[in-house]
Amino acid sequence: MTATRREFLRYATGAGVGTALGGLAGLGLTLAPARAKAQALRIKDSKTVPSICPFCSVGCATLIHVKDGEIINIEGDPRSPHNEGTLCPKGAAIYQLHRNPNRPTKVLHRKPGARDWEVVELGWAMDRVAELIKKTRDETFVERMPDGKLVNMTTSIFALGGATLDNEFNHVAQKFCRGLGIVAIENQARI
Amino acid sequence: MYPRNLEHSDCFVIMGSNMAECHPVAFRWPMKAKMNGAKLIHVDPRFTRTSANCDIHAPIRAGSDIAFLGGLINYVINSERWNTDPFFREYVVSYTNAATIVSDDFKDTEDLEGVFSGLVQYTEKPEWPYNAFVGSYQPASWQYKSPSVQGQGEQVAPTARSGEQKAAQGPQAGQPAGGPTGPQPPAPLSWDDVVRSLKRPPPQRDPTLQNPRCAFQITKRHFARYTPEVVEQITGCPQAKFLQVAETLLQNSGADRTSAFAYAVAWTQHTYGVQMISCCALLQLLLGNMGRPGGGIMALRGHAAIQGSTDVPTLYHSIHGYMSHPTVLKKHDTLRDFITTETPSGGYYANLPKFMVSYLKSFYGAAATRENNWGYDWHPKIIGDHSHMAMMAAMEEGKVKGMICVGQNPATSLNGSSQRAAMRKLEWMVVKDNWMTETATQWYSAPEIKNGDVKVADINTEVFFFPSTQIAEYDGSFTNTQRMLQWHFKAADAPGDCKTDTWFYYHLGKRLKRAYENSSAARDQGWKNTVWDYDREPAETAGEISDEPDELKILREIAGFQTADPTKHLAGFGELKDDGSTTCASWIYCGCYPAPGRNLTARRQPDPPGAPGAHLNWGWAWPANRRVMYNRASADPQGRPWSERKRWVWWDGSAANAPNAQTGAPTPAGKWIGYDVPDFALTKAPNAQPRPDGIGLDAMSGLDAFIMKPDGKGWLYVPSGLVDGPLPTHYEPVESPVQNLLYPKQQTSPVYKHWAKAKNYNQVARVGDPDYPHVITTYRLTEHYLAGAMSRWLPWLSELMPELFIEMGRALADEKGIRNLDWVKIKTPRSEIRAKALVTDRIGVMNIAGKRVHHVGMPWHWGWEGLSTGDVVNDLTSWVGDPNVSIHEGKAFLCNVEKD
Amino acid sequence: MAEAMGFFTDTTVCIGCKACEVACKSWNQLPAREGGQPELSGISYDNTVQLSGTTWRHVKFIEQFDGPYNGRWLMMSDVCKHCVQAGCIEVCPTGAIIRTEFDTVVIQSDVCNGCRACIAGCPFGVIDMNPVSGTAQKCTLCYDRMSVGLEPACSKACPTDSIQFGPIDDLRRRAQTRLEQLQSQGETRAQLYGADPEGPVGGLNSFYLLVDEPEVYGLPSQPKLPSRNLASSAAGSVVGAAVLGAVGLVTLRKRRSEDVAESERGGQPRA
Amino acid sequence: MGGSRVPDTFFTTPPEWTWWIIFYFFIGGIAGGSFFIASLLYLFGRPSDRPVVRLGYYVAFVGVVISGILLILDLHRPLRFWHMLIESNTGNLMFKSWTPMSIGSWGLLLFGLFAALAALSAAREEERVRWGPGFVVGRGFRTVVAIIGGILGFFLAGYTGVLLSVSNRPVWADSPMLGALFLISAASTAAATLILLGRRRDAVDAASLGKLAEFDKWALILELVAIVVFLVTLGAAVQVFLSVWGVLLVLGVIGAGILLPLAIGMGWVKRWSTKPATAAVLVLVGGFLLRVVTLLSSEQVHIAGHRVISP
Repeated sequence: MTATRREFLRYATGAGVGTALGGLAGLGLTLAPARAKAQALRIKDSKTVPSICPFCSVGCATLIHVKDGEIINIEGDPRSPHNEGTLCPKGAAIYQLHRNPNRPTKVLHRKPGARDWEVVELGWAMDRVAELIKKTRDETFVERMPDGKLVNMTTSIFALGGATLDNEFNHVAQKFCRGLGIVAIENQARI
Repeated sequence: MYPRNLEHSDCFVIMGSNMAECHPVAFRWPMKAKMNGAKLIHVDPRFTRTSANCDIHAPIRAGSDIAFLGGLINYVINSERWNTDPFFREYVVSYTNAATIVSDDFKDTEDLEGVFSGLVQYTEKPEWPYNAFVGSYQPASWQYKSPSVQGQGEQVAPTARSGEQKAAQGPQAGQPAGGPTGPQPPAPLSWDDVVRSLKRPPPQRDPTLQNPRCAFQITKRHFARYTPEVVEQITGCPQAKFLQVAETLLQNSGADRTSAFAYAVAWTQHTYGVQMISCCALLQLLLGNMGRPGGGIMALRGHAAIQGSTDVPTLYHSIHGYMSHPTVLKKHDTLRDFITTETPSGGYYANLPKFMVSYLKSFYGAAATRENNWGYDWHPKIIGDHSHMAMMAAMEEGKVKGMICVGQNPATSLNGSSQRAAMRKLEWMVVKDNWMTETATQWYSAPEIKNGDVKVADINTEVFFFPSTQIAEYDGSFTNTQRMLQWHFKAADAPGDCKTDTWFYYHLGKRLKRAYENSSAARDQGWKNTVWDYDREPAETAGEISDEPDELKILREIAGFQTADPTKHLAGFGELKDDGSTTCASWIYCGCYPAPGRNLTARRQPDPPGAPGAHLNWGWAWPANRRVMYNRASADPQGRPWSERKRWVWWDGSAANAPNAQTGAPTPAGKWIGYDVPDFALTKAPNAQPRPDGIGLDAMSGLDAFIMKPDGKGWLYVPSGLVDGPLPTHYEPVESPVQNLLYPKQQTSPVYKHWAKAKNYNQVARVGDPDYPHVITTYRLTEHYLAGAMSRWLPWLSELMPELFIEMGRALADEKGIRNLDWVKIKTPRSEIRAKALVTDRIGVMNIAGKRVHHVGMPWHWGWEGLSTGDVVNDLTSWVGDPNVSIHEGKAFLCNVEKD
Repeated sequence: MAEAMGFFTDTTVCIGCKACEVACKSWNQLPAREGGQPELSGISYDNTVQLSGTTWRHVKFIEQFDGPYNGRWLMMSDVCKHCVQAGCIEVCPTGAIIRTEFDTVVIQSDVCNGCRACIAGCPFGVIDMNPVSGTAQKCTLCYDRMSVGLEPACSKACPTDSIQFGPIDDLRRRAQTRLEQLQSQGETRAQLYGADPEGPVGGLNSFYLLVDEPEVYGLPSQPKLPSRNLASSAAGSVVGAAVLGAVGLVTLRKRRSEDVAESERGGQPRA
Repeated sequence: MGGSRVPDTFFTTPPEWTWWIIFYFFIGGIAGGSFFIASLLYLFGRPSDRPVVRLGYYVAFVGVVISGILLILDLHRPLRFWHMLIESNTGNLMFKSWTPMSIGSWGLLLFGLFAALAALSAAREEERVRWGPGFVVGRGFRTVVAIIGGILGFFLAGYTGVLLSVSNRPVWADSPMLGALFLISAASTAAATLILLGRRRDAVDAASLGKLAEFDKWALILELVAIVVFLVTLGAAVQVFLSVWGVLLVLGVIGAGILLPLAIGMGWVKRWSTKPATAAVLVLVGGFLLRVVTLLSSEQVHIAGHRVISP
């Protein structure tokens, strides 16, 4: 079938050329060579790591190809009963979540009233945030309501976020907050 | 219901969702069904990519969904098919509360011109004046005819409760206020007797459904006014279309056919959002579609882990596994109070003491003892609505000092300019994100800063930005829209200072543990006793330096283990105990990690092609790896599949059973089997009767398919649990171009929430306001994600939808002299923004009771950061919301549009 | 020779999600247009606008409405047609464009010198320059993936299987079945485009199921090979040359009178 | 044609053959045309035409060099220009007999060779250069060069139009007349070039210029006919000229570039009749505009989304 089509092509082309240029036809005729230069497969010799799409809630399974510690490709996991290897445009763009020059990688700090960010050390920033949480908690903590009900909480710190993050994050985050008495915990499920 | 199950549907109605655009891969399955002859229906104010692929698109005015659904209910109940095909009667009588008799005190909206019995005024309490109800119901009269269903009534989001309300209702009324002042008695060894003491006689039923006070008759009367004519008048949907939808749905429901609904935030983001979903549930119960393959209601959630973040709640109102957060608004003073208030005696939720004690053990570890009531008093209590908008309203008044924002972007959220103004009043703010979000940069680049209204130097907030890891740079689990936990593995190291968000809280916790190490203050004891050990074992970090917490240790704490030996994990919530011998944060996740080395969330074993099944070896879905909830209803009352075509779970009367593990007594033959994990007591025969002294599942009959409900029935009529009425009723959105045609005296829900009502920044347009004549709805596009942080920085996605736009009909564009791509100003009482016009016939003018109403729509993905930037559409929205769940009304409000 | 492989694009199940576009860019590491910051096109939801050297998949959006909410919205993922008789191969002067063992058409980027004859030669407007490589580029039907038995990135990603990949004969059978299904459902305008091996350009190895005339989708109704004009245009040139030669002979030859004068002066005789 | 409102050629992408190519088509046409005029003059003309013959060879040589440069500059990978002649990955000769661009590449190369030989011969004849083998001034050699080079000149002048036709672009692929039209236009512009340049050379006989002018006149008439036939054969694609390009075609190409010089040549325009140079300049402008109009009118048409955007 294939061969027939190709012969047809050669014939048709040859005929056209023949009319115009007679005997020149046939010289260097290279229409049907199966000689595509083998392109090196990008994911050859890479490690495949199972992952999940971080966008919507469908939970499409992905496969991540890693070579020399670098992510080189991400595509759908064909085994998944959710997506059977398919993805939407966001899922198909997960690669650019990781390999992207716009990605911030430094810790930034802005002093009250300052005009600009300063790049700061991660450890310092963590210490400072912990200090601020303790200060605010200690200043605003309520053990009992005016009517005597025990509440052990503060409403002066607002912890936001979680719907885009792991269950493990959510557990640690809510436990951190509730452990300290921070009750205003919210995420995107509300809005 | 889950997306893949839709391939078994015969009819699929998408309403309140734009599934093809927002969940494209899930839409694979209804499209498979369509290839096999299923009918797809989209009911939506816009003709979207979903509509383009459906057989029927029925346009309705944004926010009029209950009128449409109510019309369907009325059509179904009065249809010949529903009244002649025995399937419907059998399903409804056996599995729903249609036959249950309702209190004589109950008065319907039909009796009271648009409101239910029990409506009272609401006044804020000074300790926390952000609950924002415009009115409030005392729901005592909504109960089943005495003796009432008790307990589940308290499964109301605490958002919905106020002290007054509580005081005026129910058996706890009149109890003295105030918490434990002296030493409390220790917790009992077993809570069974406490639960048994809550038992009430079963409610009265009339299986003939003739009693005028039975739930069915009340429902029928309630919806009698929702005729096709009224539906057309209210929704703008031509009657012919409506009837086509109704008939298609009806013809594709029955013993041999099932229909499904899907919804998303276009049903939740209303001042009566919960009622929309409730209305759909009512309809699907009537049609016998619940608990069956290809039937039910598909809740399409929006974020990778939003189900997980609700199950493992970073939400103020609940603790793990949907237990209510201890609150001052209910009788929760002691653990015993909490348990007696929250626990129903019937249904699986009667096991709540086991869930709660195991949760407290996970929290406080060895410090939680029977003597100290498992540390309950250390656990904080909420004092009101601490939801997003409530907190922002408080923040705007300077009541909040600090904020930690991880992976969320409130600067572009509801009534965005007000949220930004609120955040500028913080003393400190931490943003941890993968991308520079508008929230991180609002203090120097928000529109009000750029235009000079606010000076950077005047903002005294100390701001931090911490970069985060991306999905492939750490291990962990997401819970998807199917309630399925799926593990993802780390593939590469993160660059620079990018750390996981779990790392952030874990290490903050470590610092604060050190900070409070020497405190002897009573208020710090809870924190001091909080178990905080997720360090990796040295062996795991050999060869690499990692201070990242051990995700599997966290998962183990969530999923549970034997307190005495943490290497003995729990195989399922059946193993949970209320004596402290089991430690388990989340009862619903119990069983996902049944042994060390057996993380079931990481399973990737699909069923072989063509085999009927639910892919039970792929990931792990709560509860107990079940894929279709309440699937007992997929069999008829005798336990046989309703039809061969709709076989899912059934009773095998001959299956031999192992003897009782404790007593050694033989168990009678017979077992529920099928393609899924049966959602029922495995060996309970279809004809089993409740045990008279039984609690929990023992209190249920072989017909009580809805095992989480205290009466085992699917609820047509909702006697408790909702604060805005036991039946869905059509109200207008807070901002509406027309009067409520159904109940002219009751324009909106009588009990919705309106925060900062007196503030200039949160004013709403009047009914039919000539300054704001057009209905606007907001939505997502396939090409972007949420507020855009995860998509607008990605060139491959930005190029696909490079700029913000407003979609408007040709008639409006002609009226205003607007051409395609012209710049347009969009104005609401809150704000004004600009966007380019996309003039189309996919949205347009509707005829609402003789009035021409223009619809416009805007995607809300934009902000000022990223490659693709645009105005913040949420600046237009307001802080009004649903009284049950405090979700805002972002899907239907009013605006004006002018050429710029 | 391996089996002929290709795409069957069933436009009736396309949801316009553009996953194919992104999956293609991701696998082939193609840049976004204008750094990801082009302007809104205003053409429905189509901001890709056309296939190009860096966009090898393009989802078209066609709004066919007759008043508000009254109409339909067609979507179609467009790609190189991998013509059985390929115009681009015909006109390529460097041999950069070849036919592979899968009967697909591939531009070898290391051979192409950017002359753009193939752009003009393609009857479908598929090929264009990739400004990064300076060569003409288009869909390779993921030749690299196919070589190791992997499905092309776009069809693999397609959530609704609008894009199907497989042996051409198999795809044709599937397409025929689907066509009959649609026609029996009353979609009278449903038609296959490029599925007929006896049709224009010998059939397309990437063919389509449409529900309206090809022009509605921006497709030529009768795609043709560029060489169809070779004979006629060359003949025109030859005739032109002959006429000009004649005119030249008439006007430029030496005149009789001049001949005499010339011999008198002893000039050279004419050659 | 399928009976569609929009011609099939409109659903294609413009190759962006613009200014480099326009100038190449213009200059290459002049080069080819000059050579075959020179050849005809050499073979059939008088000895007094020899300065024009030499001039023609020089123009052809300079033109072909510029043409080669323009063509290479037009490539997006100029250093790979040789891929047109040698298959880069096999080392075989690259020649496709049915592909005008491939033939053209070889044709241009060969024409370049003959133009160089002819120019060298002419330069030796004028004793401008003294190097090179002696046979280049031989009669037989000159005759062979004139015949083969002349044929190649015809080829170069005409293949460009064929090259455009062998495509799927609007206008170009819609008519078979472009080859002939470009060839004729090459002749007219070449004659005009030789008239203009010849006027400045003392050695050039006025009679030679007169012959050139006569030739040019007939060429312009032929060109006019060719344009009319071209427009007629375009069919529906003629709508492309309902634009600025149509105005330019009528006023610039036909009016200023053909009718006006014809009128001057016929002596109908009194004021300019004494200025044949004016006519020649107009012919050149017209020939240039013909290429501008032909290329850019087609380049304007493209598809956006699913719609055809034409001027």
